Amino acid sequence: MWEDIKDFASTFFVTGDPLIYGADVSIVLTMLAIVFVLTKYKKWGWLWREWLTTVDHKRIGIMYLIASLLMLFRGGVDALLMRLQLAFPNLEFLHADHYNAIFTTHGTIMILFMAMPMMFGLFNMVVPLQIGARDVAYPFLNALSFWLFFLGAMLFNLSFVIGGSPDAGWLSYPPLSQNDFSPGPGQNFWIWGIQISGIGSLATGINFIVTILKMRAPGMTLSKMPLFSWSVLSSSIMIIFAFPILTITIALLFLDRFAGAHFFTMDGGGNPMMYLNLIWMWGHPEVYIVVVPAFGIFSEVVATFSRKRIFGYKSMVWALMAIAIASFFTWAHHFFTMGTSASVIAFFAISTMVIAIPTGVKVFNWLFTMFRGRISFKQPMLWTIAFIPCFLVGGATGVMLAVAPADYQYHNSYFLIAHFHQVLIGGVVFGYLAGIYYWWPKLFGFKLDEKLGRWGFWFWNIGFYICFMPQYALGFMGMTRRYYTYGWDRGWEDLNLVSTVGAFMMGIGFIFQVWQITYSIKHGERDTTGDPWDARTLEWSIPSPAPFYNFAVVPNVKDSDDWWATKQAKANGTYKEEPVHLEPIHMPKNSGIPIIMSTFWFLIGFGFTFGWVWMAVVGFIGVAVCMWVRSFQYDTDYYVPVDEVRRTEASLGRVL
Amino acid sequence: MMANHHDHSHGHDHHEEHEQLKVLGFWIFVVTDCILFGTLFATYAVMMHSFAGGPTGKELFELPGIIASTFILLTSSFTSGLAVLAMNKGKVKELIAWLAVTAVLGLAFVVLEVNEFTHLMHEGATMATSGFWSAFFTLVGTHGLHVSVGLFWMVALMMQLKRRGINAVTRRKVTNLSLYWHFLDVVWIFLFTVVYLMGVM
Amino acid sequence: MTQHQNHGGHQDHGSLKSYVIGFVLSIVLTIIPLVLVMNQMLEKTALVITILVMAILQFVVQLFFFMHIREGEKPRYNVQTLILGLVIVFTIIAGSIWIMMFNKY
Amino acid sequence: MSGGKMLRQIHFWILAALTTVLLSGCGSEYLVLNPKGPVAETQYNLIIISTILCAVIIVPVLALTAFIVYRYRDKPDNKAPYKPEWAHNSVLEAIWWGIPVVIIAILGYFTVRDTYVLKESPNKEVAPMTVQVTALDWKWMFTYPEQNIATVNYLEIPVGVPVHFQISAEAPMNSFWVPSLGGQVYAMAGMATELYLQADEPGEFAGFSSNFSGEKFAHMQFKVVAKPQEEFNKWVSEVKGTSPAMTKEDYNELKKPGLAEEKLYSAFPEGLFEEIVQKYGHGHDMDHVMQKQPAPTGDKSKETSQLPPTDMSNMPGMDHSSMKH
Ligand code: HEA
Ligand code: HEA
Ligand code: CUA
Ligand SMILES: [Cu+2]
Repeated sequence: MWEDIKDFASTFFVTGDPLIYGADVSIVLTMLAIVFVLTKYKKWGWLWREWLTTVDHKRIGIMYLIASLLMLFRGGVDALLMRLQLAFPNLEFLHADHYNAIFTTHGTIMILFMAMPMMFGLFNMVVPLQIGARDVAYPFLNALSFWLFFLGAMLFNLSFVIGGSPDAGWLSYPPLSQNDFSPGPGQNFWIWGIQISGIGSLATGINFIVTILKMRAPGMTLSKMPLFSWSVLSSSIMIIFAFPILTITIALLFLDRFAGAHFFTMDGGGNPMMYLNLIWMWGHPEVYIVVVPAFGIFSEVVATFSRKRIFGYKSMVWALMAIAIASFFTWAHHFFTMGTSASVIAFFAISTMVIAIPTGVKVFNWLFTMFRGRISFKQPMLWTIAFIPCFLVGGATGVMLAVAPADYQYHNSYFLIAHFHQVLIGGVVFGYLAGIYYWWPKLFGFKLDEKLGRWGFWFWNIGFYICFMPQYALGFMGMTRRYYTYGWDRGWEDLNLVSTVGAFMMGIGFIFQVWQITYSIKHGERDTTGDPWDARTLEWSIPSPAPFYNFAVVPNVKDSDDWWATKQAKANGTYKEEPVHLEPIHMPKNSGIPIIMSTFWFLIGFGFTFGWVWMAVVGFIGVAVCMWVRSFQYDTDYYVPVDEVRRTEASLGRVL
Repeated sequence: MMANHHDHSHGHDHHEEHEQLKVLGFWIFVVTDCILFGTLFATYAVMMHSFAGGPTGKELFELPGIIASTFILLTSSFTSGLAVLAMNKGKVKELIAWLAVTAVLGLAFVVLEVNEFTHLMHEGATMATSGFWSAFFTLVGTHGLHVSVGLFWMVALMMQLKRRGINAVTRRKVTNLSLYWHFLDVVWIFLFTVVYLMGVM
Repeated sequence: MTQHQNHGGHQDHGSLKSYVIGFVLSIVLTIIPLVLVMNQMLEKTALVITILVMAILQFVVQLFFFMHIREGEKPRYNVQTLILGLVIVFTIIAGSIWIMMFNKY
Repeated sequence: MSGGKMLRQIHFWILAALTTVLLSGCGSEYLVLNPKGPVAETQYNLIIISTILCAVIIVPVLALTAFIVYRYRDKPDNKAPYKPEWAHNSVLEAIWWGIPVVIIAILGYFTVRDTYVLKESPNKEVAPMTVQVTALDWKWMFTYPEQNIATVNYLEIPVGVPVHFQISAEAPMNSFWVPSLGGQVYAMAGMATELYLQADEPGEFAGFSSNFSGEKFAHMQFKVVAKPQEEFNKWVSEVKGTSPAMTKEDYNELKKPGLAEEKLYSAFPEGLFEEIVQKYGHGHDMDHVMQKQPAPTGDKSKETSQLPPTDMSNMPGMDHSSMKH
């Protein structure tokens, strides 16, 4: 009996590595600390009522933000570990299997559990406020999306201490990811972590499409809608078409592993290339899904900090939509080297390059928004300006990759690694950081400290170029990605060391940002006006932080930069004060079902990961019961009485 | 810039609008389901000839049962339409009755499918037989699973209709359900054509 | 106000007549390919094309007679989503087949 | 910190980085930038062309960015015009929809041209020699059907002769890459991909697997040696004279996961490569690869050309007749 337990434990828990024991201990300690604090201050009820069951888009946005920052840390630590291992030739810091697990989790976490939730966080924090709505179209579904993401991410991260991490690359190509070559639960964690959070992402896509199409304030026609909201629409369109493909692809991979199917196996008529084909049909749109909202953020920030209307609004909208559609016709550029026909390769090479055209238009429009403007270098603007050169060069190397015959030389080399970090960090991370700095005061009511922020900014930026520019050169030297080590004979050592130094500079930048946040909570400049940047769109017309119902009175929009126009009119004295008429506000009720149902999904994932079918069955029954119960709930919303609205507004310093 | 009043008269309640919103959302969900099936069809098309020495579809498919399921599902699509008609006329009893007919037909379809699958497994064609059979079972099974979920939903809805009658919420739910049901019918038509008819050619 | 403006009265969704027509059409469109295939009445390529066309026609029938694609609010976001979705479905299927053929040119 | 200062810093770093890449491009460790054969040469030219075409637009835009950010910074005494409502200009917008179109068109032309070119032998004058490449868990096996010799992790080829590689695997997917001679192609179980390479001068080149295939992937490298034809012939007869023959058992031993030293074999089991390909056949039409054998040049070459075309289509899952190529 005891032996059995020991046996079980030694395969169940990941053992044998001091790093992991360290992680185990710190996880247990953190959990205990959280439980202790919550119990001591009697905060369990508060946590449940105010956060875990909330359907308020602003709170959900904040939860996404916190989770994604934690994931940025985890993914970043992975990155630093990899860079440490590669700093010198023949280093024995990480063994091959450990290194392989780390780049796999790094890539997966950064894209699916860092970039995606940070993006959803920004969607949630901004879109309803920007279009003058009181919430998203489906607040309950929104909460469900968040919890599905969160529990999916937790399931994935659990692999670090239980069962073992996946180690077949962030897109887990078969046959390597099949049972024959990747036995054990690691790969299943990958499948189920992504599957569960993927369902949430799909729901978020639907939610925001309907929100944007149907919940805009009166007068805000689509042609007056701010560009960030447009970019969210574009991104959501890609989500709803791309994510079902992902769902199926990894479901099929799971069937191969679990039910002995032969979709992507080497034998039995399976076809591993079909997996490559399918996963990139999702994977390529995916990278645009995450970058397009960053484009939206830049559009808002550039206009605000140049104190000028965005240039070429129509072109910007067309470009966003063109990117969304075109992104579905380029997927094969990720396997030019698969040996398929020349016409396929030629077609996808051209379709890939075509994306440079609308992207370029956006860059030019940003530049000409600054042109004849007045640029002030606040934090959001700093990141935006830094983005431009970084993304230009990264985009240009993307176009070079699209030259298919040349790609035979770049493919899977560090040239590729450099390309995508340049667009992912220079585009996505810089963009989201710009967005977070920009909208932070709206969410929390205070600004983030400028001085610490600048330190963070410069470390990130300089670190970035030091880290990734040498990698282009390494690619030309033949250095292949996913090498856990290399010898002295190739001449790769100098540039690798430089690259590692740069990576650690980015790490220092991140530390400055964490410091900045903790510092600013106490000492940050408070935002009493609700409009700290003298900005242009609706979200700045209400107090910071926004009351739970967002708008006491739904605004009537007349201009594409409506708040700016209002301020202008007030300054010119042409503003016509309209009598305020308050009405009871219709709001959704909180619900515990999203978190409970997602927990059952977690059970399904965990059960299948270890092949414990009974647990998965319990999970499925739980999910079904949750849906049943929800279907029978009719009392799902309520009205906020006028009195309460008036009181709340008064407490925020607004007289109505 | 503040609107003093919603510039429309409050002739109808807010519920109605919220429910309208959910119809659009559900429609979009159905389109994403189209993509899901499209991916399965693509997989099936690529694996169509990967028999790996195992049995082929032509050898094992038994069309009579399939034809029966096809007409059953077609009819159920029609009866779910009749349910919506009854709803528009405000007749709860009739609505529930037509839903019940639809559910029975749907159940018959599922039973036939389970039957077919057991038959195939008997003949030695399982998920693990070859790429072709993996693709077959997944594609057809996913459709069957959708039908089963629809049945589950239909039962819940009939209970709600009984309890609450026709109102904005139940109206929206019936609309969505029938949309879903028609959609499954369409998917089946393509399954029938691509998998079975082309399979026995 | 955008969220309200497209909301004039309730259309009645279809009539008995349209449902019956749709039902009859879909039965006919199922029987034709069935007969064609059972009796091998056409050469293979022609047969495949014919039955696929029948399936598409039947889809159209369901859209118009059962799902009432013509009715509903404007702008027709639902129709736009559907069309885009179908384009992508087509891309997935045709693209996969094309890529996975591995011809030389 | 002022915007100007910040921008100067950004540009300093970009320029520094680019110069590192470009200047050191002459160094011999930059394999891709020192092509040693016509295929790598074609790709090198494309790299240069695409870099120039991108630079043509990217460098001016970078300069423009610097200029605009500096000129329109928010300083009390800044005399630059300020036009907060200026937000549209059809001519300008047409220009920046248009210029990229032109550049992409030019780039697209070269891309498509060379995509088709590289599907063919780079040298029409000389009959290509065939080498079959099999990726195993974590080693490369080369079989020479025309010479009937085999090697592991060591590839020797004659200078000036195009080599037609047929590439497969009995392992997870790898990628066959000799940067000095030209770009890569995947090595996958159940199918044979093809690649033409040629060395223009004698030398020793590094070969890599560039697609991740598991634990010892980082060590899955091989050596390529190019020699004048006579020396190559001499090497072949030497191998034939001195090395052992590979048996079926040897192969089974070889394919077990693990690393291997360089090895030479004076012979290999007949039809080994074809067998490996067919073992996992998964429904592609391999005829175009397998049948297009070069004209027989050596006495042993019959072995591969003997493979009747029906063999592939008889394979389970290989029948594509109904899919209308
Ligand atoms: C946010 C993420 C992001 C973005 C925006 C992009 C943008 C682009 N990417 Fe990238 N890409 C990735 C993330 C991203 N990529 C990732 C993660 C991978 C690897 C995944 C893996 O294998 O693990 C990858 C891989 C990848 C490949 C595969 C290479 C290989 O595996 O061998 C290719 C090939 O074509 C490519 C091309 C492009 C192109 C052409 C663009 C274009 O959209 C860029 C367009 C932008 C510009 C060009 C700059 C601005 C334009 C102008 C100023 C106009 C004028 C310019 C010209 C005419 C040149 N990318
Ligand atoms: C949005 C996506 C994203 C982001 C932001 C990053 C960020 C970084 N990435 Fe990553 N990367 C990917 C997506 C991303 N990456 C993907 C998809 C892959 C492919 C995976 C695969 O091949 O499967 C990849 C692969 C990849 C590789 C190639 C590995 C290989 O092929 O062998 C490398 C190597 O240098 C690398 C480095 C980095 C670095 C240095 C950062 C830096 O920006 C990170 C900055 C650091 C921090 C933010 C953390 C700060 C932490 C601390 C300060 C704590 C310090 C504590 C300790 C050290 C204990 N990444
Ligand atoms: Cu790859 Cu067949
Ligand atoms: Cu891509």
